[in-house]
Amino acid sequence: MQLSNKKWDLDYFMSQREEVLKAWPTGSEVDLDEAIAYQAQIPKEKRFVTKLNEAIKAGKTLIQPRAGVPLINEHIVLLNHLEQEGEADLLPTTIDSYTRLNRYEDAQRGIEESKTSGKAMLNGFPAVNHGVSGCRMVTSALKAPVQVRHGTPDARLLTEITIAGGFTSYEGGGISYNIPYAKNATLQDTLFFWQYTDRLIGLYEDAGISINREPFGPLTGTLVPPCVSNSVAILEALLAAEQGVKNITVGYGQCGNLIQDVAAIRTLKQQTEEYLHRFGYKDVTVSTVLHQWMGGFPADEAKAFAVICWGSAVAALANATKVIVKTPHEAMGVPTKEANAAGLRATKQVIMMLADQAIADGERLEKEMAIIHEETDCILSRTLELGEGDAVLGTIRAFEAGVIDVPFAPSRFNAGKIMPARDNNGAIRLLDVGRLPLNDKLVAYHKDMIKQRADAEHRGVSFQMVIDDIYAISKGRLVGRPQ
Amino acid sequence: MQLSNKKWDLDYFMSQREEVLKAWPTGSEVDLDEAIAYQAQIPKEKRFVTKLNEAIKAGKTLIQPRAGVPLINEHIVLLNHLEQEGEADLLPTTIDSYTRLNRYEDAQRGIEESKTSGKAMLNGFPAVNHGVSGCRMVTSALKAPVQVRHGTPDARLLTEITIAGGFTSYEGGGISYNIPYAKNATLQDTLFFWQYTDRLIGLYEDAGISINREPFGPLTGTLVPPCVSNSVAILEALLAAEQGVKNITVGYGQCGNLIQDVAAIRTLKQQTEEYLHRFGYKDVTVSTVLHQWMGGFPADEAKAFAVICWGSAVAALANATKVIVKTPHEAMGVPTKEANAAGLRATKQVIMMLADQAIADGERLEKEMAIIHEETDCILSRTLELGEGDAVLGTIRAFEAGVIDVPFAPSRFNAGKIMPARDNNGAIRLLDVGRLPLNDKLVAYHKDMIKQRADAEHRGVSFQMVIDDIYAISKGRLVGRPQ
Amino acid sequence: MRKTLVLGVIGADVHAVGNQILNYAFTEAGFHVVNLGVMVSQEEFIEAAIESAADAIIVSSLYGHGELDCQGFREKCDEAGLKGILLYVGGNIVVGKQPFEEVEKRFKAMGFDRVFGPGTPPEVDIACLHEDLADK
Amino acid sequence: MRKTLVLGVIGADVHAVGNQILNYAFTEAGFHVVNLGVMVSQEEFIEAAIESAADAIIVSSLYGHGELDCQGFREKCDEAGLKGILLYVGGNIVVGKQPFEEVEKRFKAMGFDRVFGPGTPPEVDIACLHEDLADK
Ligand code: B12
Ligand code: B12
Repeated sequence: MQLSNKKWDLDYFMSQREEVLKAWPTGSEVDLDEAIAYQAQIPKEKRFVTKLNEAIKAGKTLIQPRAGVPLINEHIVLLNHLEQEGEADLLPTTIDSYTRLNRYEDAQRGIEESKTSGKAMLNGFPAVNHGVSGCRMVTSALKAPVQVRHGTPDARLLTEITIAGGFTSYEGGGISYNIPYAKNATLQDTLFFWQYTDRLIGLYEDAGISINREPFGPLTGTLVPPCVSNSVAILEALLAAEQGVKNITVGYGQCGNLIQDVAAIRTLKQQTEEYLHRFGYKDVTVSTVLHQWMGGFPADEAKAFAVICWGSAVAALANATKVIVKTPHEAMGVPTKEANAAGLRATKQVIMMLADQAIADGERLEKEMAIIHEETDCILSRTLELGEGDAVLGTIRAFEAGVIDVPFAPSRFNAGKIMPARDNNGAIRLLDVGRLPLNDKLVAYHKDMIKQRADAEHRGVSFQMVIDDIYAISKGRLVGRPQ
Repeated sequence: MQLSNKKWDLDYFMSQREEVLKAWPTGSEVDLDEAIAYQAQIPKEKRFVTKLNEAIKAGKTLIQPRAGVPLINEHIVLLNHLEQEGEADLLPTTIDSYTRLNRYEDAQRGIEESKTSGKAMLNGFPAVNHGVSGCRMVTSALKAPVQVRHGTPDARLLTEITIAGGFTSYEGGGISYNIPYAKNATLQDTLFFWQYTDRLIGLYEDAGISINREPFGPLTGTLVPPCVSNSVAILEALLAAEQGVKNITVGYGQCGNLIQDVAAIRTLKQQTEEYLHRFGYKDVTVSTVLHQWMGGFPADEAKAFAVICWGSAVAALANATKVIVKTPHEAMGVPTKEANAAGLRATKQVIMMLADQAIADGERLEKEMAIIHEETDCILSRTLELGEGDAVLGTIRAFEAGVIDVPFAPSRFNAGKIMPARDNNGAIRLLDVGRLPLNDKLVAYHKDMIKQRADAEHRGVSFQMVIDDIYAISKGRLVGRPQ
Repeated sequence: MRKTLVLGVIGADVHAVGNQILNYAFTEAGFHVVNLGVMVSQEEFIEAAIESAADAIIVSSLYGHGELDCQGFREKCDEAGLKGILLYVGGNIVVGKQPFEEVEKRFKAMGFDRVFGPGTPPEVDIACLHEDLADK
Repeated sequence: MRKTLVLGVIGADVHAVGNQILNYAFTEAGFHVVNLGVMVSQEEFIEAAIESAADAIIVSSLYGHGELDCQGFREKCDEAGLKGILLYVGGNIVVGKQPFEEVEKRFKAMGFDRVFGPGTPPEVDIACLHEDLADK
């Protein structure tokens, strides 16, 4: 089949499916009809979509951690703790890195070594190895709905097993789980793999089971300009919608500048809805998620709390539907459950203190929104042009051409030509626009903003600025200025 | 001498001084000429005024803890720790409660029992008992400038000893260290006592030694409407300036609503300068301080960090000259030095991340500023009217008349007629305006804002709302809504 | 019969907010409250308890000097003829964050019937009062 | 003579930022850097070290699986004829926040010459390299 942004034929899907389920023995546990029946009996209040819709209606911001350990019982204890002691509204199951690369044998080794050593030897929950029944043990043990969070280029089997396993939300996408998470995976492959995932979710939708889907917003988490991450999120929303997904949470990783962050979340929601409508997907519900600072964290726990709390404030002021929470252990390693719960409680306190507040609107915010809107339109219209109207082809060609370009990405298929740095107010701008199709006015704007900062710091524009900015937050500041 | 807002005659001051220095044996250590000479040799960078002026110029926000323990060496170790591990820009010496009430014998008992028990038995540093030499041991041991922070109605001897002891800033005032800190002290007495303090600082100014003075902004720290605390701060600035004080930091305790807090700090600075100019004090430098949340804290340390960090964000966004920092132990008791330093580091991180940012201006902020400005003018013009143009007499009569009224104050001389509660956005409004001389438009505004909240909560306006709001932050929210 | 409580914040302590709330809560709960407010000496507590024939004395201390301020309180009560009167203490009664069990032990040794840690909500005190005063 | 380093992030690890910075910093410091980027297998490290006659192999691991990924690396080097080659490892090399001394011991037992904890700045690695490669 020629890859394009077209809803997969059911028969084609089913034929692919047979192969997918064979990749690991637990695949045989999946029976779609039984899985739909299982999902159908999950109470409404334990479904992601319900919680998100309630939050949108009430103008609330929900809080969600990241968490996953190798063994089932320990994982349940962990999530229980985050629900009880962390006051989490939504729960995750973070998948380990071997599973993300379909290395189920290595994952098995990790499970065994974790059992014998009594230490977690994997950085997440190997859901495929634990199978449908293992997943159901987890999802049924908790009050809050549970989402699969990972970073898997080929997540087909993982989707089958986890959705049959009672998860009601699923993170990822063919771009956002490739470019930041892989080195050699082609976009052709991953877009195809994720069409499968989305088509499967679409089948559940057809059966009346609404599963939330969430493109991974922050990408590499490191100085990603809002226009780049918003463009990717919107494209993935379009691709998911085409396969029948009806409930999408578009995401964004906090940049650090309040006005830019609020502007980014607002335009993200607006433009996602705009593009979905333009392409005829009129019955998709869009919510938003802000990820607390996704770059390098300070090692000191008090300072880490500060980064967490400021991210929470931004989420509340931007009125994001949910916020993904970091922990005071972030710089050190996978957090203990206590550290994870502490991050959640701090977040909850900030969110609640700001629940009834909004940022003062004003010119600066409007201007920032206009800029992100225009930049994103530049990128997306060129992308669609390259794809001759097809978003899938457009995406592939846009990455080839550097029209979409993610800074610091490990992927061979990412141009790596743009160079971001902060302006004098800490907003992320482009020191080098690479081949992003921004119009002259926008290019001049970026240049000017970076120059203003360089002047203020009495130094020339250089790569050293970028390095300084990468280290800045972990060294206790936003803008990496010379000391 | 008839009490009025007139600069004290030098001879009169000197005659009073003789008595004051006799109140406790350490008083005899103070020699004004020697003290001026001692102050004159303190390096510029160890002076409060220098640091504040630099911060104003650079648009920076400095951070300062509260801290004090009974014994000299332990106190030095504590402040050293806060400077090294807490990255404090400015240091405090918090005075114990017996000293604040001139109960130097009880303080002595506290010192002795602290020595024998090895536990701190006083809640601060008994500076009078330690005398000039003890104070100099402290102030000379540190890099940062050190301020006296207390809550002393009659602080005359304490001022003499600590300024001779090398402190370069002094908190308090005849209103702000009476109404929230005393039960039976008359304003006549405390205004008189603080004229003494300010006149003494004025003498140092005459000798070329600039000492910073800081009225205590937050008052009772509990739902104080900005117009009340701003009015008190402005009055105390006027009284201090008349006695020759030239460097004043006006303060404000965070209310919790971002827009109200930023508006309050901005109008505080504007109106303080306005009134100083109007009364002919043209050479006074005004800086501002925001106190992180001064009411009841959450017991959980992660949540306490959240309250601390949100206060830090507000200080940075309001561009306060400094911020007074709370600790994760706040709800429990006097903090360990480690907890104190952790609060500081979290604050520093937020301040630095927001250093180059400002709140988006806009209509809502302007409106809030206009309201506080108008309310404060109402209170101050009636106060001055009552005093027939004299700010001291006006203050006394205004408190008698309930024209100035501090909520939840312990003082018998405070009317206690106003009743504050939050509106639907968390801003502090008046459920009962008592006898505050607000104009009809303002009274209607408060009534309306409280009613909007009551309606949103489907309950009537009542004292229960106030109680709910008092507990709210410690229970994890800003507005105390029914569950 | 309505029970009478003497309420106050001991020593040089001016923390007025909790006191106002306790006053409100105890009154709402049906007690007769003699509220002495803040900065109350041991003598004032005892005098008020005698005058009002109180069933209990509720001492608050927030500012950290509670341990110094409460020394000898039970003995003074005994001397004044208030032998066996119910004595509660609560708030932030010592300096700093100390293990509650140790603090409780020290204050019980001083003769307090019940000792409450930081931030105890009024509901708890009221429940204890009902229990302790039931048989009196 | 300019020393040659082979640099890479081991295993299934895609954390690319630190690698790009180390590459830049080592090059600026005068080393010849063969940067293999992320997701590098033990075999790829060894192959590159042989080809470039490297003086040291600098292994990064950030994602937590470092302990599994590094097992047997020294033995493989020995087998491939890289006996005694300088082996560094650094980053977030184990899962979670563990006492560094224990982690260091485990990795040294695996044959690494130096082990670096989370967030070690490039200056430190460079200083160590100068020291360790001085006499070679
Ligand atoms: C950004 C980031 C990501 C991005 C990475 C984008 C990309 N492709 O580069 C994304 C979001 C994709 C990501 C994914 C994952 N991440 Co991640 N990530 C981070 C984060 C926040 C910052 C890393 C970074 O860029 N730092 C800035 C650079 C400059 O610093 P650095 O990487 O530490 O490198 C410096 C030093 O360590 C040192 N150094 C490095 N190597 C060596 C070697 C030697 C010999 C020496 C001397 C020094 C040295 O020098 C470098 C330059 O200064 C860290 C936490 C943190 N540090 O704050 C987590 C972190 C590394 N990630 C973690 C995890 C678990 C994951 C995931 C498995 C799960 C997840 N959370 O989604 C996946 C893994 C995917 C995979 N297969 O690898 C964990 C690792 C846990 C552990 N070891 O216990 C961390 C610590 C977060 C945490 N506390 O849970 N991550
Ligand atoms: C507001 C406040 C102030 C205001 C008080 C205004 C006023 N006049 O009321 C101001 C700013 C003036 C102030 C001054 C001082 N304060 Co103060 N203050 C606070 C704070 C932040 C909140 C207190 C409050 O109002 N809470 C809300 C009310 C509703 O709760 P509550 O007071 O705890 O009372 C409830 C319960 O404790 C309980 N309860 C109380 N008593 C009893 C008794 C019994 C028997 C029972 C069962 C229950 C019970 O019921 C009450 C109602 O729910 C607390 C810390 C905190 N809790 O977050 C510090 C705190 C009490 N203050 C403290 C200190 C040290 C001081 C000062 C000495 C120094 C300073 N920081 O400036 C001065 C003392 C002045 C003096 N002589 O008393 C310390 C005490 C330290 C300790 N015990 O180790 C605290 C704990 C802060 C800290 N961690 O350092 N303070």
